[in-house]
Amino acid sequence: MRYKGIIALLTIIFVFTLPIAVCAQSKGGTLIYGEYGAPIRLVPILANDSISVRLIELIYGSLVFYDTNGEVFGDLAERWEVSKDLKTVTFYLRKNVSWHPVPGENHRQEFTAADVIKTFEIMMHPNTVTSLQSRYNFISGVQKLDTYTVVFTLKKPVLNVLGRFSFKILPSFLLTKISYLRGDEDLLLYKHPVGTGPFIFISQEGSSAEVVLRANEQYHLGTPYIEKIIMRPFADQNIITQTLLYGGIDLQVRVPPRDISEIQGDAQFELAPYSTLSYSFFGYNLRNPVLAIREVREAISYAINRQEMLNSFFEGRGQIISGPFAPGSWAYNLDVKPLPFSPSEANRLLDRAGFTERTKDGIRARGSYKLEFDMVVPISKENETTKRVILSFQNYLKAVGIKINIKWLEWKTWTENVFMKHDFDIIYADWLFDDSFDISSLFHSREIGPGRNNFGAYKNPEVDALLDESRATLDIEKKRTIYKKLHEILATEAPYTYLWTLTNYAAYNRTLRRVEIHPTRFFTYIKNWYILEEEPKQ
Amino acid sequence: MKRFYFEKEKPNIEYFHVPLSKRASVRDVVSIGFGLFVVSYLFVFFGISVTGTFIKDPMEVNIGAMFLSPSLEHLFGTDFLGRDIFSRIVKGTEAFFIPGLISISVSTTFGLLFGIISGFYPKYFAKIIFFFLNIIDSIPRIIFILIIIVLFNPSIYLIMTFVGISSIPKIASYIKSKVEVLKNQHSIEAARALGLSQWAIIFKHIIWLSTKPVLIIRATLGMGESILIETSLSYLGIGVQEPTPSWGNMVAMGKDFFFQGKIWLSTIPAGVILFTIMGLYLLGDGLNSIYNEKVSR
Amino acid sequence: MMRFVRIFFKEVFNMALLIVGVTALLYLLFNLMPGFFPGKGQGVIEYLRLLKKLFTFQFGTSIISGRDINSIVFPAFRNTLILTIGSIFLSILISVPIGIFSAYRGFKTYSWPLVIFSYIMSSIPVFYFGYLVLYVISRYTGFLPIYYPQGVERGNPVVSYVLPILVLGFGNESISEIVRLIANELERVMHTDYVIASKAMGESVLWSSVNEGIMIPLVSIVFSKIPFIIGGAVIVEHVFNWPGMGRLAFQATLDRDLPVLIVIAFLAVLCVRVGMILKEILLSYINPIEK
Amino acid sequence: MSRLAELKDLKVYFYDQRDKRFIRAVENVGFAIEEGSVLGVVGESGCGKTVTALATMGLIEAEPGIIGGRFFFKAPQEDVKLIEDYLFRNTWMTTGENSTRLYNLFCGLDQYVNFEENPFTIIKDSEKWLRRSNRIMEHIRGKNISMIFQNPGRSLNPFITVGHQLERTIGRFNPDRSSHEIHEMAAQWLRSVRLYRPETVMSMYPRSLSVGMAQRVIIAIALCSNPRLLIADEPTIGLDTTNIYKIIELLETLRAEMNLTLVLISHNIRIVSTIANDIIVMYAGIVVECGVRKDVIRGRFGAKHPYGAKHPYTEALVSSIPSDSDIRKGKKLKEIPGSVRNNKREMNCCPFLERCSYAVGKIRKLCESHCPELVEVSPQHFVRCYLYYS
Repeated sequence: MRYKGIIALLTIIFVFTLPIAVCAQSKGGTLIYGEYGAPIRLVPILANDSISVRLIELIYGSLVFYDTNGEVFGDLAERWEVSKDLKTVTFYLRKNVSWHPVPGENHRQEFTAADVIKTFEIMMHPNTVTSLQSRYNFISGVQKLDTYTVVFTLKKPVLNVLGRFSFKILPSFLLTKISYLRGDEDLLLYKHPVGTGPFIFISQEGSSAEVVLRANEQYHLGTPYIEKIIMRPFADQNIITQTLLYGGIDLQVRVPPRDISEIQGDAQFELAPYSTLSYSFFGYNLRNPVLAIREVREAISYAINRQEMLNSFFEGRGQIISGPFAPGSWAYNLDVKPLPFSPSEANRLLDRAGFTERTKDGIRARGSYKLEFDMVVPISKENETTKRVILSFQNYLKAVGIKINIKWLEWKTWTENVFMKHDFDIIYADWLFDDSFDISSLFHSREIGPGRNNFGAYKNPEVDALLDESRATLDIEKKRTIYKKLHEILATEAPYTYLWTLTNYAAYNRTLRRVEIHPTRFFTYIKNWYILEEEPKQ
Repeated sequence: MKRFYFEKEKPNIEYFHVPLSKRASVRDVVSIGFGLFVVSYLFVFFGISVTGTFIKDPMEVNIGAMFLSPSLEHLFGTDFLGRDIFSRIVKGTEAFFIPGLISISVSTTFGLLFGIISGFYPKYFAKIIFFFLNIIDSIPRIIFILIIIVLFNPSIYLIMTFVGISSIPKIASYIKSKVEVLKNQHSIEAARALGLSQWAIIFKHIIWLSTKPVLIIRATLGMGESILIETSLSYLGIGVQEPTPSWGNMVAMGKDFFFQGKIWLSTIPAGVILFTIMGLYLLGDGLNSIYNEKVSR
Repeated sequence: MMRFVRIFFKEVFNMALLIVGVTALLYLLFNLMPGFFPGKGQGVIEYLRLLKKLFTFQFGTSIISGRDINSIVFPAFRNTLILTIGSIFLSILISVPIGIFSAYRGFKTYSWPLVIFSYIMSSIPVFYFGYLVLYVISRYTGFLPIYYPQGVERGNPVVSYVLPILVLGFGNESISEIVRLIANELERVMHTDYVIASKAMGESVLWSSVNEGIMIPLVSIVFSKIPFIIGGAVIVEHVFNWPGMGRLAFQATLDRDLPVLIVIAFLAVLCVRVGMILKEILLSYINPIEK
Repeated sequence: MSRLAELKDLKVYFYDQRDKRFIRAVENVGFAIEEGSVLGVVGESGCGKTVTALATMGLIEAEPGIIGGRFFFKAPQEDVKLIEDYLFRNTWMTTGENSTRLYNLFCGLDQYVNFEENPFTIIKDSEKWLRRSNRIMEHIRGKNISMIFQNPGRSLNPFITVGHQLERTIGRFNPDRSSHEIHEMAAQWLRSVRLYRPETVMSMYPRSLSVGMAQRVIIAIALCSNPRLLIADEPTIGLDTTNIYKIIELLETLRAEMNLTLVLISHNIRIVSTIANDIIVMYAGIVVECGVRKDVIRGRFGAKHPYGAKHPYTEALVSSIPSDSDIRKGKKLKEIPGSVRNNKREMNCCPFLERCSYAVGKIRKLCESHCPELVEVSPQHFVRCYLYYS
C-alpha cells in the first residue's frame, strides 16, 4: 500500500546517496516504461522523434558512443586511430559480434565492415529522406580495408571528430537491393528491426504499438541484467504519472513539471534529473520591420519576468540563460548576465525607439507601425505549460503596451507556416542539441530560406565570419573563445529572447537499481541496470 | 326467486369539485419550470458577457493568485493562471450559445428538409440524399471535426456548423420514418382527396404533425450536445483555444491538476454544464409532454 | 430464400458505393491539408491504386511507420469493438428497465428519481466522468484500473476491461434518449386496444406490449447510435489508455497517415452498414406488418 | 339456479382535465346474473354500458374510475385462497338455497370514498385502491371472467400469429401440458368456433383475417380458459347481418355446451332479445328499465297499467328496429328525436326529458324536478319513469 505521508526530506537524502549495491545483481525481471505518444519508426536513419531514438538506442549499436562528460567509448569498434593530419579515421571492428536473429532463420548473421559501408552509403544518398546528412557532410567517403577494418576520409579536419561517429549501423544483408530509403518501401526492417544492440526486438503488436524487447544473450559488451523491456505508449500524461505511482509502469521517461512534487513525496520512487542540452526561447521574425529594431526586441526581453514564470510554472526546476547555448556545456559564457525584469527599462527603450503614441486600447504606435504581433503556437493535447507561458507572456507585454494575438495552429500547419512560409511574428519553441553545439544552422545567413532553421532571417556578417572560423579551428581553446564572443554578440543582438533550460526528470521505481541516464540517448547504459526482486515493500 | 337490490338512500349529488393528486401535470410543471430557469440564467450570462459589466476581466492574468479556493472576491476561485473562474464561466456562455443555436438550426432545417423529401418521394431522392448522409454518418464525428479543424483552422462557429451537419443524418432518418407513417394516414389521404396541392399538404400537415416533437427535442438535445462536443474537443486540445474562455476548455484545463487533488478546477465548470444540460433536457421533456397530450385514459 | 440473397447483394453494392464515397471524400480532404507530408498532392491514379488495394483487402503499409496496416488496425478494431458493443449493451441494460418502470408507474414517486439519474448520466462530459471514476477508485482502492497489455502481468486485467466499458456505457447520451423513447412509446402502446384486450384475457400488460412498445424503438435507436459510439470511444480510449481505433484515427489524422485513416474509415463504414442490415432484419422479424 | 354474480350500485366517474370537473359515466347501476342465464344490456352508444363491463373487469384506469358500488362474484374455492389476504372481513354475501358465498371484488372501496360529506371527497389516492383491486382481478380475469371487445380486428396482437396468441393463453391456464398438446387443444378450440381450417388460420397474422373470422378467434381465445362468465361487448358490431346471427347462434350453442353465463351488450335490442333471459336498458349512465325479456319487449298487461308498462325510451328503441311483422305491415320507422344529452350539465332531471314524447303537461314538471326512481310496475320488472308512479 502506498503511504503518502513520508517526509520529503528523507527521500532527498536517499536520492543523493546512490545506494551501494548491497545484494548481488539478480538477473531477470521486466522493465516497463511509459512514453507519451507512440514511436513512429524504429529505423535509425529515418526516425528523429525522441521516442524512436530511445528505442533505437536499445536495439541498434554504433561504432563508438560518448558518455555524459564527452568521453568516447568503443561499441562495435574495438580500436580506432585518427591520422596526424586529422584527415582519416580508421576503425578496427570487434570480431565476435553477431546481428539479432532474423525471424524465420535461427542462425545469426556476422557483423562485418560491409554493414558499416552500406549504412553510410544509404545515409548519405541524396534522395534518402533524413535530417542527419547535414551532421555527417564533413565525411567525404569510407573504404573497407578488410572484413573488420574501416577507414573514413574527411573533407576537412574537425575537432574531437570521434564523438561524431555515433550513428547506428543497419544490417546490410537486409538492405541488399536498396540504395536509398524513402520510408514507403516494403522492407522487413520496418516490420521487424534487426540490430546489434543489447535488446532484441520481439513484437510491436497492437495499434498503440506496445514494443516488447528481450535481452540479447550474445551481446558483445556483456548480457544486460534486465531480462525483458516493454515500452507502453500513453495518450495522457496525467495517466502516465498515476500509472507509475500505482505500479503499472516502472520508469517514466519525462515527468511533467506539475507532477514532480507528488513523486518526490513518495519514498517508493526516485527522481533522476538529466539535463538535456536544450533551451526554450521566443523567436522573432526579423522580416517584420518593427521587430527588426533591436530596442523593441530588447524591451520585450526586459518586460517579461522569467524567474517568476520559472518558479510558478516549473517549480523553479531550471536555469535562466542569457545566450543561445545550454548552460551545462563548455560553450556557455558565464559572465554574460541574463537581462533583469524591469518594465521601466522596457518602457524607456520603447520610447527611445519612437513608439510614444498610444492607440485607444493602449497599444504603442509610431506613425503607421503598431506594436501588435501575431504569435503562432502549435495545438497539442498536453501543452498546459506552453499555455501558461504564452498567456503570461501576453499579459506582461500588455502591461508595457505591446499587444500579442495568439494564433493556434495544428502541428503540421505550424511547421509549414514557420519554416516554409515564414508567416509569423513571434514563436515559442525550444532547441535540442547534440554534443557539438553547432549553432551555425540557427544563425548563419546561408541558413535562411524555406525549410532551414534560421527562420527569423537573422543576418550579421560578423557572426557569419565567427561561425565559419569556429567550424574550421581545431584546438578547443580557440573554439571556446569564439563561442564566448558569439555568446556576447547574440546576447546583445537578441534575435531570440532566451528563456531558460529545464532540467528533465525521469522517475523510476525503487526496485530499479544502478540507473544511469544519458542526457540525449537515455538508455546508453541500460546493460548495467538491474531489478531487485526481493525489495521489501514498506 | 330473483331479487334485485337497490340502494334506497341516495345523496343529492349536485356538483363535484374533488381534490385530485395531480400526477402528470406536476411533473410537467416542475420540469418546464426548471428548464425555463436554466434558459433564463443562460440569457442573463450571455447578456452580461456581451455587455461586459458586473464581472471581472476574464482574461486578466495574475500569477500571484493561482489556484485560490472560492472566496467572496473570486466566487468560484481562480484557475491555473490566477484568472477568475466565475467571470470565465459567464464569458464562456458566449462560446457555445450562438454556435449551439447555429448547430441546432443547421441540423434541424436540413434534417427536416431531407427527411421530408426522402419521405415523400422515396424512389427518386431518398437514395441520393441518404447516400451522402451515410457518408457523413460513417466517419466518426470527432475525426470528421478534427479534419475540418486541420483544414480550415476554423472558429467555434464553423466547428459548430459542422457538428450540426454531422447530426443531420440522425434527424433525417427519424423524420423520414415519421413521414412514411403519416403519409398514408387517413387525415392526409382525406386532405389529398379534398384537392389540396401536394406542397400545401407537406407544409401544413406533415411539418406541423411531425415537427412539433422533433423541433422541441432537437432544440434542447442539440444545445446539450453542442456543449458536450465542445468539451470533448477541448480535452483533445482542438476545441476553443485558450485565451477565449469556454466551459469545455475550462474543464479540459482542470484535467492536468485533477490527480493532484485540485479537482474543483474542472468540477465547477463540469457542474455548471451538468446543471444546464439537465435543465435543457427537462425543458424538452416537459414541452414535449404538453404538446402531444397524454393518451386520454 | 431468394429474397434474402437479393437483399444481401443490394446491401453489398450499397456498401461498396458508400466506401468509394467515403474514401474519395477523405482523399480529397487530405490533399487539401496544409503541411508537408509524404502522401500529399498525388492525383487520381494514386487514389485508384488505393481503392484497388482496399477492395482486395491487402491494406499495404502505413506511410509514416512502414508497418503493415492490418497489424496496426485490426487489434485496434478488436479493442474498439469490445468497448463499443460492451457499452451499448450496458446502456441498454440500464435504460430499458428505467424506461419500462417509468412508463408502467406513470412517472409517479419511484420512477421520477430514476429518470433524473439517467438525465444526469447523459449530461456529464465523458472524459470528466472518466477522470472522476479513476480518481475515486485509485484513491480508495489503491489500484489504478488502466488497460494492461496482454504481455504484462501487472494489475487485474478484468477490472481494467470493465471500467472503460462502464464509463462509456454510462457516459454517452444514449441513456437519456433510450429512456425517453421507451417511456413515450410504451405509454402509447399500453393503452392500445389489443393490449387491453389481452389484459382482459389475463395476460400481463408488459408481456403483450413488449413487441411494439419496447423492441421496435430499442432496435431502431440502438443501431442508429453505432457511429456516435465509435466517435465517443475516442475520448474514453484517451483517458483509459485503451488502444482502440478512435485513438489511432486521431493520431493518424495528426500524422497525415492517409492509408491508415482510410482503412479505419473503411472499417467504420463496415460497422455502420452491418448495423443497418442487422436493424432491417431484426425489425422485419419483430414487426410483421411491413411484410 | 344459484346466483353467479351481482353488481350493486356501481358509480364510475371520470375527471376531465380541461374543465376540471367530474363526468358521471355510470350511476347506481346494478344487476344480478344467474348461473347459465344470459343478460342483455341495451342502450345507445355512450350510455355507459361498456364502462360497466370494463368496471366489472377492473380495466378502468382513468382517474378516479370506480368510486362506488359492490360486485359480488362466486369465485371458485382455489381462487379465493389466492386472493384471501386482499379480501376484507365481511365482504361476502350468502344467497339462495345452498348459501354459496359471493365475494365482493370491489371490497375496501369505502375506505377510499366517504359518501357522508357533500360533495363527497376521495380520501386517499384511488391509485392504491386501483392497484389492490388489480391484484384481486388478476386472478379473476381470464380464468373466471373473460371479455370480448367491440372491434375484433384491433383486439388481436398484430405482432404475433393467431396460433401463437391462442397457444400462449392456453399455456398460461394449464401450464402442465406439453407444447404439442397445447397446439392440439388450440386447433380443437378453433374447430369448436366453426373455423374448419385451424392450421392455416393459426399461421396467419390478425391483419389477414376477415372480421368474422377474427371475432371467432377472439371467442376461442376468451373461452379457451373455460371461464364461468363471458362478457361480450358489442360482439356483432361491424359484421354483416348473416354473420351477426351466426355469431349469436355460436354464442348460444357454446353457452349451452359449457354451461356458461353470458352478458351480451349491444345497442340493437332485437339481437339481444333473441337469446337474452333478462334485459337491462341503460340511458346516459342510468338503468332506466330492467326485467325479464318478455316484460321489457312487450310489456305485460299488468293489473294496474292498461297498456303495459314500458319506459318511453325502451318503447322507442323497440319501435325503431323493425321486427319481421312490422316489415310485413310496412309500418313507418319511428326514430328518436335529438341525441344523448351531454352528461356534463346538471343531472337532477330525468335524462330522457327532451326526447320523451310523453313528458307533457303536469308530468313534465315532475320530470324536470328530479330524476325518477325505479318503480316495480310488475313482479321483476322495474321502470324509471313518472308515468308509472302510483
